[in-house]
Amino acid sequence: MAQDFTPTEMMTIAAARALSNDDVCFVGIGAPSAACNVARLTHAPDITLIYESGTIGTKPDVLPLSIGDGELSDTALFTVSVPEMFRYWLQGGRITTGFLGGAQIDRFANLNTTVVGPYDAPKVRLPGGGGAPEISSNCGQIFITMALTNRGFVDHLDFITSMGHGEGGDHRARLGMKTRGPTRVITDLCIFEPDPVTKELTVVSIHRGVTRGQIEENCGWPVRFAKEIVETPIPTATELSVLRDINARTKRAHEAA
Amino acid sequence: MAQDFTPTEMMTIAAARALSNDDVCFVGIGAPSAACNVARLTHAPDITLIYESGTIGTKPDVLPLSIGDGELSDTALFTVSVPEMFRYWLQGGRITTGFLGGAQIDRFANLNTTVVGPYDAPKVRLPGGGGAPEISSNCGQIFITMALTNRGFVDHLDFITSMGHGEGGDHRARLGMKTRGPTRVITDLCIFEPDPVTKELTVVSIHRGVTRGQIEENCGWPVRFAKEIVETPIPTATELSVLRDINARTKRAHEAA
Amino acid sequence: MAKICTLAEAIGDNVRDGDTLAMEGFTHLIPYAAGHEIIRQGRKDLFLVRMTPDLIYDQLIGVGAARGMKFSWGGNPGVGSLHRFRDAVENQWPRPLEIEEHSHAAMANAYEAGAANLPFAVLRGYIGADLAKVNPNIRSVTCPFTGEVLAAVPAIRPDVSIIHAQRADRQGNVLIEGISGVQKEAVLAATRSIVTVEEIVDELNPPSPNAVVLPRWAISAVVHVPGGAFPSYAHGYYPRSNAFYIAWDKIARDRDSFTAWIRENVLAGKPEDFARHAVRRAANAA
Amino acid sequence: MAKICTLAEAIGDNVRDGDTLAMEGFTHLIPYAAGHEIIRQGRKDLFLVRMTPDLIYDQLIGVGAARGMKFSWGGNPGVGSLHRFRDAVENQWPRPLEIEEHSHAAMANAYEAGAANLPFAVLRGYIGADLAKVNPNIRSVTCPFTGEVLAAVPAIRPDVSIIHAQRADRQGNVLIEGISGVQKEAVLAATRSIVTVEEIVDELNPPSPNAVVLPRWAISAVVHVPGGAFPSYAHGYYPRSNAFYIAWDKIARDRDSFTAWIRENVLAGKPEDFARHAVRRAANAA
Repeated sequence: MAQDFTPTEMMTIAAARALSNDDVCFVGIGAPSAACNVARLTHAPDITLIYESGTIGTKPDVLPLSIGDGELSDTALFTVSVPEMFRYWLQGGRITTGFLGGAQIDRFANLNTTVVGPYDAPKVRLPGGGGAPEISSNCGQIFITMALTNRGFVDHLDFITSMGHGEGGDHRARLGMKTRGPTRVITDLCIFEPDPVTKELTVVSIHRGVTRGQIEENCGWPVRFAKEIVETPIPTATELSVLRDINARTKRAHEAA
Repeated sequence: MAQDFTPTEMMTIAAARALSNDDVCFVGIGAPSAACNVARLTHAPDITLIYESGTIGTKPDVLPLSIGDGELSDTALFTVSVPEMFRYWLQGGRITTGFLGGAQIDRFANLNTTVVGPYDAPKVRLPGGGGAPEISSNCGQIFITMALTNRGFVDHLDFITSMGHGEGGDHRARLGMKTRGPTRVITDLCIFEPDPVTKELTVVSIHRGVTRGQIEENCGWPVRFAKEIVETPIPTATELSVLRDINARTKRAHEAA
Repeated sequence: MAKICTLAEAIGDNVRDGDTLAMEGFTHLIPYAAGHEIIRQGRKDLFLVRMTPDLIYDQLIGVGAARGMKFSWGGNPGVGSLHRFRDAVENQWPRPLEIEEHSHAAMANAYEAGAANLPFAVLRGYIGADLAKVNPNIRSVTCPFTGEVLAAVPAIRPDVSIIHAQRADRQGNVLIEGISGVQKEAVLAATRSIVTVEEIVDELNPPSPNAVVLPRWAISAVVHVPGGAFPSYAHGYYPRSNAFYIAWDKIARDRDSFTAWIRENVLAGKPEDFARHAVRRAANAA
Repeated sequence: MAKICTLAEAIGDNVRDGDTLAMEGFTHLIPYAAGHEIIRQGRKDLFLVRMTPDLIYDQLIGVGAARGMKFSWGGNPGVGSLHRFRDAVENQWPRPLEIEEHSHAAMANAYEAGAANLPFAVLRGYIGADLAKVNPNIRSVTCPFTGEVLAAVPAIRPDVSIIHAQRADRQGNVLIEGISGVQKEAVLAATRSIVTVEEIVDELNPPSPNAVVLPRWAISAVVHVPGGAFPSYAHGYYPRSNAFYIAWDKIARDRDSFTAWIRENVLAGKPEDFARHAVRRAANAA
């Protein structure tokens, strides 16, 4: 059933679909949080969502503004200390999927959330890495979701906050990492996956109504397209209504408080 | 008020008196456990008793047989995991006093609870160190209580399970320890304290009715006596009744279960 | 042994100019009232430590109380930048701010090592990340069994740590519930510590033998400051004021509006002012 | 993902000859029923890991199921020796037992390091103690910041860990209450894990957000074995049988009486036999 939807809605729903019912997912704040909860409220009811505040198996009714809103602990199976979260659960290798956003990304899915400009004299001081450096190396695989813009998808990162595929190829393995790293980047225009060999991000799916030209215009590097590209299935009525409902509940809750 | 009492009762009560109301005490099982709880039930009601099972601020009504009886957790202020106990509380330097017993002790208050005979071909295999090696180095000071016998107070230890004053003098400081180590050894015949300089155990107090000859006969090394020796004050009626009551409750509880 | 006293006394006795100060609370239970009292008492040259600086350190940085900061994520959660922090780093206003930047995993491990009285923490971290290139306090150790090389960071040992909690009993034993963050570690790693609480009760009655408790002999001072975590929250008492976090963006974006806000709400304020947040918000939550 | 099954299936699927096996429970919640099932299934050449071997390992050693043991205190708590353990070490009966001996602090840290996926643990330990001279797995590391030398031990990474707990829900999430020892670490450090429980319930309902919980995806098998910790205990269900611990001294002192006891109580027994201990002792406790 076709319906009107925004590019951001398409992005969130496409991101949600990347998750499965058996995933144990470390949820970044913002776009990842919406996607993970839409997955939980649609096709993946048994997914385990974990936020770095220590809340494990959480089922928020409204999306948290921070990674430590009370809603997360209230609805969690249990809550652990932050050292335990990073030691036993993340570093312990218990997390199948990490879901990140970022300020800037390069063609090998490295992320920058630290600085624009030189580290010691930054043009823009961003918030920093938080959990990302170790989420990136310790989760089984990484999904990334962010809107496709020239500011965000850049040819060169001033700072690698968390390593994706580094310089590409087997760079992760050479550094001793046994995890897969970024396996999918979901934007508001298309979905990228790393090339199996070079690890360069490659467009594999384009959202309805989006042209290759739009993708090229909004990306800071020369975009590679896969040989076979599919059209991203449009949101179902259920997916849209679940997403809109949780967004509406969230808006009310955050403005009220 | 004079009353009949056994040497073991005198030992337990003398050991209890070593503790103060402000102590945070890591309690070894057996004789130390009785002494620590008599202290709590007499002159040190606010003492914090900690058992290595993770129970902090425990107030058992009967003495535990093991260091992890349910009674300990039921009456504790809180209970932590065993890694946390050894990391944050013991190694963290939060314990003022460790109270140990042992199978064998030497004149520098080193303890052996590991083997009699060679380690690889032991004549008697004892239980081992448990918490003692780190209790000994990480608590502010150590009290030891055990009956004075030739089997226990030996000229030479086959194995140093936990170091007291090592070879004496400033041996602890030379190994980098900042804690005081054993400051008192309470037996059923007398009380030893380390000489301020040499750290050799020295009799400072003798229980009523005990002769120097008896102490010498029951100790495996030539005993040093301090210049000024006092007579250990005999148990008060209150001390004796508290000790006998808790022993009676304990006996009933352990036989019933 | 915990002294139960006023907030002015607790800060006066325990926080000194030049101290390394950790105020913790991972989104939850952030000790805002204590932060305001530090500003009122005019403490200076503080070296701030906190995983997520949040508005509380934006305020301390903005008034010029800090010479440096060790942190792992310096933003306004879900909203955007900490403008006073950015202004200090980008423009040295009102003074330069030395920064030591880590990841969350490293900070959490460093607090844990501090609580455990170890000089350093070991983690499987920073692989391929540029922070290790710009922070000389990210080093390595080699496993003496496998030869594997792992990241190492120095333990955090604050001069003083300050946290907020739900309840204390009259002896000063403290109960924390819900998201407990690194608060226990921050207190145990520190030389001195202050805990502000929503309530002081006769019996602590933890809901479980395994509840998160800090005993009186691990704390320097306990202070009754209801609402003291506003605009953060206290699980079981009042929810987070997400609206205030959103509003802060505008207040802090401009130096003058920030300074005016501090004058009106902090310098002219007192600890008791926080109580109204607890009451009002509890009513909303019900 | 936890499979809820019978004890015979859980042991059959997860415990293999030659495995490094950790059965934990610090006095409390010792998984005796699982130990008996391992004996019945005739597992051999096990390398046992446990801080306090207790009667459960005295039994496995006495039947000859173990090639070695890593431990920190091998006694019958408050009673005396573990006679089967002593007979194996002193007289190699029924077979020699390789031992790797540590302190409690080192074992606890080694489990913690295993749970945290680190190859080794660092502690301020073993100073002046002879264990470091006889155990080549006690080494040292140097702090890369202060130059201080600290003790290091290898992480414990069992092939399989087995624990007992109070409750699981029907998905296999597990709640532990009271003295929780190193059980959580033992499970998280292991490749496979089995949890026997007193009850399986519809809703876990932990008493506190910070309760000790193991999620279903960190466990291989969950088995309903009421009374399965006897003669140890389950907080909230039945107390420790101190009388049995005292009685064990006589049973285990003699090879024949031990063997007869195993024949009657283990080989001819079944997991359901443990239920009567739960019922009888709960009645006593009330």
